[in-house]
Order: sequence, then C-alpha cells, then structure tokens
Amino acid sequence: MSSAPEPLHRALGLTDSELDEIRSVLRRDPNPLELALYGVMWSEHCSYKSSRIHLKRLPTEAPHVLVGPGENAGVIDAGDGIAVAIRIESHNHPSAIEPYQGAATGVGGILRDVFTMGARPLALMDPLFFGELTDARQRWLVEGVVSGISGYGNSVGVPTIGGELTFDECYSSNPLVNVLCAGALPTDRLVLGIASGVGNLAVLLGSSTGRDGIGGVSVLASAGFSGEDGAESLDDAKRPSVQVGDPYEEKRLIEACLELLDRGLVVGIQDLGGAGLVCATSETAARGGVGMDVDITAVPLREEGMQPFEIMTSESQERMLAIITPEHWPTVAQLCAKWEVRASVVGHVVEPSVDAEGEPFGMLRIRRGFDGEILAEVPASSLADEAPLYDRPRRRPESLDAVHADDPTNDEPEGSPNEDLLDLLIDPAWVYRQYDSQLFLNTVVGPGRDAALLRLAGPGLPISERGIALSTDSNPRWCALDPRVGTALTVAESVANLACVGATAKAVVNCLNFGNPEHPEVMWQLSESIDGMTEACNGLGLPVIGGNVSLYNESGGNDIDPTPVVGLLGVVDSLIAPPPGWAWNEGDSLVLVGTRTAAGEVPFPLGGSRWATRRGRRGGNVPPFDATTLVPTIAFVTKEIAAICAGSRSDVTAVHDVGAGGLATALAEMAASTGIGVEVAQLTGHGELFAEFPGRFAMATSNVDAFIARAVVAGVPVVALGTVGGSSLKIGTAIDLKVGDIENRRRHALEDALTSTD
Amino acid sequence: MNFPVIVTVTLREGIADPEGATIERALPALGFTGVTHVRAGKSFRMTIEAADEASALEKATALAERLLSNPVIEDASASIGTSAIGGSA
Amino acid sequence: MNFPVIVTVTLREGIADPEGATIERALPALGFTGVTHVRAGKSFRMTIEAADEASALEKATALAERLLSNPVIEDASASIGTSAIGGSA
Amino acid sequence: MTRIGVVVFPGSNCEYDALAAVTALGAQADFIWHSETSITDFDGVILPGGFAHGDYLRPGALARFSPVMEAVANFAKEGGPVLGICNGFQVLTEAGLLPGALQKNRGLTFICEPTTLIVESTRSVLTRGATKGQELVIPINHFSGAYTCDDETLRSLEENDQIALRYRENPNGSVGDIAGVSNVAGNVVGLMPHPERAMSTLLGSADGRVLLDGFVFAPALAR
Ligand SMILES: Nc1ncnc2c1ncn2[C@@H]1O[C@H](COP(=O)(O)OP(=O)(O)O)[C@@H](O)[C@H]1O
Ligand SMILES: [Mg+2]
Repeated sequence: MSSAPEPLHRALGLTDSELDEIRSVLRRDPNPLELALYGVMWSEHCSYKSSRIHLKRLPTEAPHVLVGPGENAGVIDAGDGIAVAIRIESHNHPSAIEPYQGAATGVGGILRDVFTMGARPLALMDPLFFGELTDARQRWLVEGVVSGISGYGNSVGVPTIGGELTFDECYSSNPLVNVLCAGALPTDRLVLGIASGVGNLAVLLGSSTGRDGIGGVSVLASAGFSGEDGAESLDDAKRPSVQVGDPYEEKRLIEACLELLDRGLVVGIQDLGGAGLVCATSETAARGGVGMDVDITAVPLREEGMQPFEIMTSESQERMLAIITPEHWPTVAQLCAKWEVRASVVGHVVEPSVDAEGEPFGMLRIRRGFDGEILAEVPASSLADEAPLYDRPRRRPESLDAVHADDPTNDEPEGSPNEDLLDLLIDPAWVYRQYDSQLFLNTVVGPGRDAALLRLAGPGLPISERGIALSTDSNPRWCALDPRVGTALTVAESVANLACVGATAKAVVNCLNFGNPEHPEVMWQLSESIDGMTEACNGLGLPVIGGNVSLYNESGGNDIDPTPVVGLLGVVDSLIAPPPGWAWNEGDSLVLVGTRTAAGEVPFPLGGSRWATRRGRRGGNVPPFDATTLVPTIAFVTKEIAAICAGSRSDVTAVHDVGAGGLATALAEMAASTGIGVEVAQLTGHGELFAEFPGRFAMATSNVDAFIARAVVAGVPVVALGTVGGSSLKIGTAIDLKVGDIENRRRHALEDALTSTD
Repeated sequence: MNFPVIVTVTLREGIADPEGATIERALPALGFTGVTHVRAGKSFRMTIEAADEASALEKATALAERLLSNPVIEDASASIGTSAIGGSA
Repeated sequence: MNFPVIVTVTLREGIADPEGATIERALPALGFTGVTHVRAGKSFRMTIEAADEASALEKATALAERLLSNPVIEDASASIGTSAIGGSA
Repeated sequence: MTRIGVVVFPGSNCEYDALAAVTALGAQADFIWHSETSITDFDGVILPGGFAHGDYLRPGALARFSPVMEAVANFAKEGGPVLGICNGFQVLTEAGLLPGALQKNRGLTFICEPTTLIVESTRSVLTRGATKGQELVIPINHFSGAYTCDDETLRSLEENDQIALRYRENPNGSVGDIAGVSNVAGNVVGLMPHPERAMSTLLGSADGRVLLDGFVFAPALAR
C-alpha cells in the first residue's frame, strides 16, 4: 500500500484540475462532504465526461419522439393514446463479483428508470456476454447472472422477453450484463424528473438507506473524515460495496408510484440510481431551476452511525424521490402506507439563488434538520450538468492494418462443413426458459425468435390493436475489425430482426460497452462506433432516444472488444394474428430475399463471422453498410409480415433473418424448429454458407411465383433456393445433416457446455 | 470415520437482507414480539469421512468457502453437528 | 434480556432434496471426496427478548414450528447461538 | 352477473391477468386486497400467481397469515369455489386448505414453458367443464412447483378423486405427475399451470378457457 497520504480529492477520483474547477464554481474551497458529492457526480459513470461530446452527434429527433436522450428513459408516441418508454443500461462490474445480485440489481435499476416516466414496465431484455464456458468461473457467472435476472424480474412481475448471449475470451474477466426495459403509459400521463414549485416537498419512497454501494467514496471513512461521532471502524471502509436487490420492495414501489401518478399526486419523480440521493436531488433541482434543501436526519437509515456523505451517496436499491405539493402529503402518506412503502419528506424545494451576474440558479443544500446546520451548499446544476467534458485523445490501433490483411474469406473449410455448422448451433432456451416471458398476456412472440412481439396493452392503458416489437443486437466481432461499419451493421441487423415480426422500427437505444477511455485506441473505437450508429440511423431514418455508456471494461490492461449493444423498438399497426415463425411446411419453396453476394459476383467477406471466429481466425474485413439496398428489402419483408399480423391471408409461411452464423445457420434453425428438412441445390461458394450480412431473409412460401413477382415489383433482390421437405438439411454438396441431429445438437449445446466438468 | 457436519451460510454484516427484514416485519402481526435482527441464511447438513474431527471440520470449512457461499457477501461456518441426517440412505 | 437464537430448518427425511443431491454430485469434480448425505436447508439468526434462556428457546421453537418451517415437508430446531448478529444496536 | 373476486397480496403479479381472463369470459371480476377480513357478494374467489410477500421464507408462508385468508377459509367452508393458480396454489397448501406442499423444481431452476396437461378428474370446480382424459396445452411459470406429499396423502388423493390434473411429461418432479389437486369436496382447487395465460390462440393456446369457464360459470353448484 502507498505510504504518502493521497490528497482527498484524488482519493475521491477527482483530478487536480477538476478540484480547481470546483473551487471556481464555489469561489471557495469545498469541504470534504462537498468534495464527495462532486466525486460521485463527476465520475465517468454519472457524468459521461469522456463520451458526451461524441454522443452529441447521434440523431435524436423524429416526429414521434416525445422524450429523447437525457431523461431517465426515452419515450415515443406509439399511437392510440399510448406512449412507450424504453431504456437500456449496463451492470457489468457488480455482476463480475456477485453475479446474482449484480444482475438482479441491474434489473431493479432499469425498471425504476422506466416507471419514473410514469410508464408501467412491460418487458425486460438481457444482452449478456461471458468468456468461454470451458472455464468453470464463466459457468458460475452464467448461472449466477441468469438466476439473478430470473429471480428479480420474475418476482417483480415484468416479463423478460429476449436478450442475447455471447461467449468470447475477451469477456473472461469482465462479463457484460446489460438490461433493457420497455414500458407503456397513457400519453397524457407523461411525467419528468423535475422539481418545481417553491415550497414543494421531496419525498423519499421505498427502502431504508444503508451503506450499500458506497464504493469509492468510502475513502472518506478511512481518510479521517469522520463527522463528529467518529464511529466508523476500519471494517466500514473494507465493506464490500455489493448491493442486494429486493424485488418485493420494488414491486410495491412500482404499484405505489403508478398509483401516485394516476391520481395526479406528484409534480415530478426521479429514481435513485448511481450516486443515490445526491444525484436525484441535484438533477431534479437543476432541471427545475430551483433550489433544494435536504435534511440528512430525515432519511430513514438501515445502519447505525451513518455519516452525511454515506447517506447522500449510498446506492441502496429500491428508492424513489417524488416531488409533491404540501397539501397532497397526507394522501401520499396514506397511499404509501397501503402499499407498505416507506415515505419520508427529506427535501424542500426552495427559491433559486442569484449568482454574481444576477442570474438565478438552484442551490442544493445538505442540512442537519431543515432549519439546522448547513453541511454542504453547492449549485445543483454544477453537480448534475456541469461536469468537465473531455475530448480524450483518440488513435486508430496500429495493428488494425495487419488485422484486416489477415482475411479468412478465402480459407477453405477443413474437415466437414457439416461439423462446422453443428458447432455454430446453440439454443439459448436454457436461459430464457428461466424467465417469465408471458406476464400481462401480451407475448405473441416470446424469446427464441428473431424479435419479440407484444400486444400493446397493459393495466390502465387505452385499448389498442397495435403491437410493439423489441430486439437487442450486438456484434463485437464485427466491431473489433471495424467499429464504425460494425456498429452500422448491428443497427441493420436489429431492423431486420424487427421486420421478421412485421414491425416498423421507430427508435433506438444503445448501451456502449467499451474499454478504458484513457487508452486512445478505445476512444477511437467509441468515436467510430458512434459515427457508425449515426450513419445507420440517418440512413434508416431512426432516432436514438436513449443510451448508456459503460467504460473501463478491461482487466489486466486488456480492453474488451468494442461492444455497442443496440436495442430497437418497433410498432405493428394491427396485431390480430401471430406472424409466421420459423416453421415451414412440407412442399414450400425456400427463397432468399436480399442480396446473395456483395457487389457484382464478389462473395461477402467472412471477417468477423462466427464461422471464422470459431476457427480462431479473427482478422479480415466486414461487409460494407449500404442503406440504399437495405431500406427497400426491409420495407418489403415488413409489409409482407405485417399483412399477416393484420389478419390477411398470405402465401408466406416462414421467415427468419440471416444473422449470426450465416445462411446455413438460419436454415438449420428453421429446420430444427419444425422437424422438416430442405434441399438447396447450389451455392455460390462455401462462403455463402457462413457469411454474415444483415438485411437478408430466408423465407418459405406456398406460392413461389406469386411471391417472387411481388418482390420484383418492390425492386427487391430475390432468388428461389430450394424446396422444403424430407428429414435432412441438404445444401449443395457441402451440407447433409439429419434434422433430428441438428435439433439435438442445438438444443443441448448450452446445457452440455454448462454441465461439463473440467 | 464419519462425522456429521453442519455448514451455516449467512449474509455478511452490512449486506442488506430483505428476506430477514420481511420476516421480521411480519412477526408482530403473528403475535411474536421482541424478535429483532432476523437474518435469513442457508444451512447444509452432510456426513464427512475423515480421520478425526479436526480434519472433518477443515474439509467442511473449505467446502463451505469454496462452494456453498460467495465470500463477497456471505460468511460461512462449519461445525460438527449433533445429528446429521441420513444414516438410513 | 436479549438472547441470540439460531433456527435451522431441514427437509424431513424421505422428502426428496434436489439441491442437496446436486451439491453432492458436484463435489468429487471439485476435489471433495468422502462427503455424503448432503441435505440443504435454511437457517435463521435472530435476537429474542425473554426473561431467561429457557423462555427464549420456547419462543424460538414456537416460531420455528409455526412460521419458519412447513411441517408437511420440513423439520425445524432452535438453539441458543453463540453469536447472533446485530447485538450492537 | 357472475362476480369473481381476485385476491391481491402485496407481491402478487398475475392479478391483472386473472381479471382479464375472467372478464374475457363475460363475468365480472374485482380485486380483493389482502387486508380485507370478509368476502361478500362473490360467486368465486381466485388466488392469482405471483410472489405474495416476496415469497420470502417459502412461497405462501407469509401470505397464509394475511387477514383475507381467514375469509377465504370461511368462504371455502361454505362451499364457495376457490381457485389457486401457481402462487395461489402454494398459498392454499400453506394455509392447509389443500393437502401437500410445493417444493423447488427438480432441476433447481425457474421454468416458463408450455406443458400438456391431462384432465384426471372432472369433479372439481375447475375441471367440471372438461372431459376426463382431455389434453390441454397450458403454460407453467414457477420455481417451486414440485408437488410433494407423503404416500398416505397420495393414496387418499387418489381414492377421493382429488387429483384434478396431471402433466403428460413431468417438468418439475411433482409426485405422481400432479399438476393440480382439489379438496375432498371439490370446491377448492389449486394448480401450478396458468390457465389465464392460455385464453387465446394469438398467445399460443386457448385451452385455458375450458378450465376457467367451468370455474366461473357454475359457481353456485356446490353452495
Ligand atoms: N440472454 C437471453 N435472454 C433472453 N433471451 C435470449 C437471451 N439470449 C438470446 N435470447 C433469445 O434467443 C433468440 C436468439 O438470439 P440471437 O441469436 O441473438 O438472435 P438474432 O441473431 O436473431 O439477433 C432471440 O429471440 C433472443 O431474444
Ligand atoms: Mg438479436
């Protein structure tokens, strides 16, 4: 351990220049409590100080966007008087040390972001990334994370309807656990996290406050800043900062908050997430341009001897801050008592202060009693919005040229392509079977297919015939080779997934999981990735309405591959019949919709494909992103499937987008889902089996001439590949597999890997 | 020799225990007063074959720490039990 | 007076215990041999206010039987603990 | 109009679904909050799925002490039809209104998936609209769904025709493949599968209607 005492601000994660900045905001030296508040609020996690200047480039507007990035969740108008709120977040680092609680509290946090907007949470998704399952620790992580999501999500009563599962060496020490939540509300009930109205009360709802998650700030305890009682022991400083989730508390909190909102009893509401009470109070005050007095003694505590910095920065779960008018307090208290939710007035909204230039601003004051001693006094917006922004150095990795040159596209398959194909198959059912995917009677297409499709319905919502579709997607293999194009293609893949259930994409949320931003290569990846997302969203006409950035995903100096996760929300205008799934019928024709090869007769590159990666070939190039061919293809498929959802008769019997693992994998999955094989006469080359290029669809039709005619009219490339039937998957001379074997291998792949004991 | 062993796993102090707290809250309504600091945990009984009591305990402690608990949030302790279950099997 | 109490709940003999069986199966792979009859259960620690140890135990036993266990499938036993958690209050 | 009460404990989460299913059948349904001490003017009572009181301790262990449970017991004693779905089934066994107990699934994981049930007895208020031997596709969604009882109880369940439903393929380790049981009179019945989730082909199956329709529309029978 270092012997020279570190200055307090540095121990709290603040740089010398950030300390100067604080001094110039306050026009004095901050006291240790104030320094702690800045320390958490100006952390990367809370302030986005490394990423914000880049995130500004994302397109965020569209006529149907009601709330864009910056609020707790993005919100769109889904029609029929219903708005849909959506948000995605990471819980990577907590999950690495305590997978169950890390994942569980991740679910809890994302739910609060959504019901904070007044929306009832209706769906969760969980993109997960682990190291290879040959390592026992990874198996422990997978089981812990999945049971954490299951344990919390099922119990709190929100269905988990999809996600992702990726295994790669680069996540061995740094698993990624992202969680997405979507909810719906009557459009006219939208609320924002704003404190307004001088004299209003800030009411803390939910759990009592303990020392949970006081990670970095706990240095204050050991740094000799002990308040007046000096009660803390060394043990406190060593206390693990693991938070434990309580889905039962959250469930009651959801019901209480939604009832408060339904009855018009709150002015604004805000969840307590990272940085706890200081974050919620400073953000609500800053948004409202008002001041806020917080009485530290009014906060119900779970542990004894807690000091002000602990109370203000604790990340105890299952808490919300509601801003209400004083006359509503008795009703609010009564309603909360019914739901057995603790409610305490911890803050008063006060007049804005006036700065030296005569400009009004909101002051956050932490006091001991509302009339008591002032322990801290800082401008709310300086905490919430005015963290310094950094344009950190960026550098394209020098190794990238060599990586691109090491192209697997012309690798000849060694051994049998049959084995290659079987190796690529994995059914995530072992994961999603553990999730309640049906609650609320909305799930038309649950986990396991291209995208999830839900009826747009829920308690308290206007009646609607619409549906919403959701998909999460990522492809770190592409993004490692080319973060810009890789990210653009990821968006394309997501849009293609939605087309398979007939949904038109409406809005994107993203979770940008990257390595250490102090590495210029990582900053370059982040910036490129954001440019790629911008390009794709512009090309496809999609707004980005929210996101989350998770940096410092590294261990032992190794950064993870860039892992932008895209969450996509779409709408189906009329959902009265289920869309076709993967299950085709004997005698159908198999068609490929979308381009068969890249420009001209050049095959698609295999760089970043699952096939190449499994062989340890991690170099090469990714295919280009091209919105001009993608848009009509997606529109055509969406229209075909949407018509079926609306109840029309159709010759289309099955659809599956060609995604990870390529065409061979898509066909194997379709065959496995129905037990019927298919025969494809010929291919343009073995690359066509496994190349991954989004925006292509394997479809089955009972009337191939009519189908092709429609595609041609729409100007969409289409080719008949073969005929459905028999009990084998046969593709040219390369693949010949019994459907039963495919099904068996795919179904057991994950469980076998998880129960292997070496 | 066979020793009956009991391993008890509890949440570490300072770690929130919603289950224990919920049970504690429910008690007064059931007529139980004067019960506080309820902490819920797990227990495992087993039979351990070892040369003597000390080495049985050592084995149990290793087992408790490596498999039955996550030391990040839980404490585990092993003791020789009065009556391990299952001689009949 | 306050007494630290531990209540242990185990599945009754004859009732299947998949959790115990799963742990037992996993042990050899982790290098633990000679461990048999693994039975998974629950433990509860609490502080009970009572006039003396005997009545604390009586209270705990009632609690264990009425609430903390389901007699259809579980057995419960209470004992005075060496160190219940949370005496600091 | 037939009026069904849906009991809501803090932590219940299928109450809206039960309500929707009953209303879809053309009956009226209203929530009964767990602190209520009497049940009046209802033709039948449903204890829905979810995690009453967080399922802390054991599923149903704390819920059984909710004030409403005494009223449910009285309602049942008078012959009123009572249906426990999933968590509601767990609560009914903990409360002693149904025999046996529900243990963790054999595989020690939560399971959400469709199952095929076989109607074993048509004597219960839930299965009287079905035919013996009929197969119904209805999803399960639980962690603690393995029905457990001692041999003697199992024998008496069989003798008294109390086994309402069995799984065609046992998903969770239930004794005798039991998916649902009734009391001796047949007016109290519990099952782990969720008939309210199988009310429309849009969502995969409409087989739950056979069960819920029977429960909702012949309620006065036993009274
Ligand atoms: N962690 C998970 N949780 C829930 N569902 C999952 C998870 N991983 C994968 N799935 C589901 O399995 C299906 C296949 O996933 P994926 O291979 O990512 O699909 P695609 O390649 O079409 O995007 C999807 O429906 C997805 O939602
Ligand atoms: Mg996907």
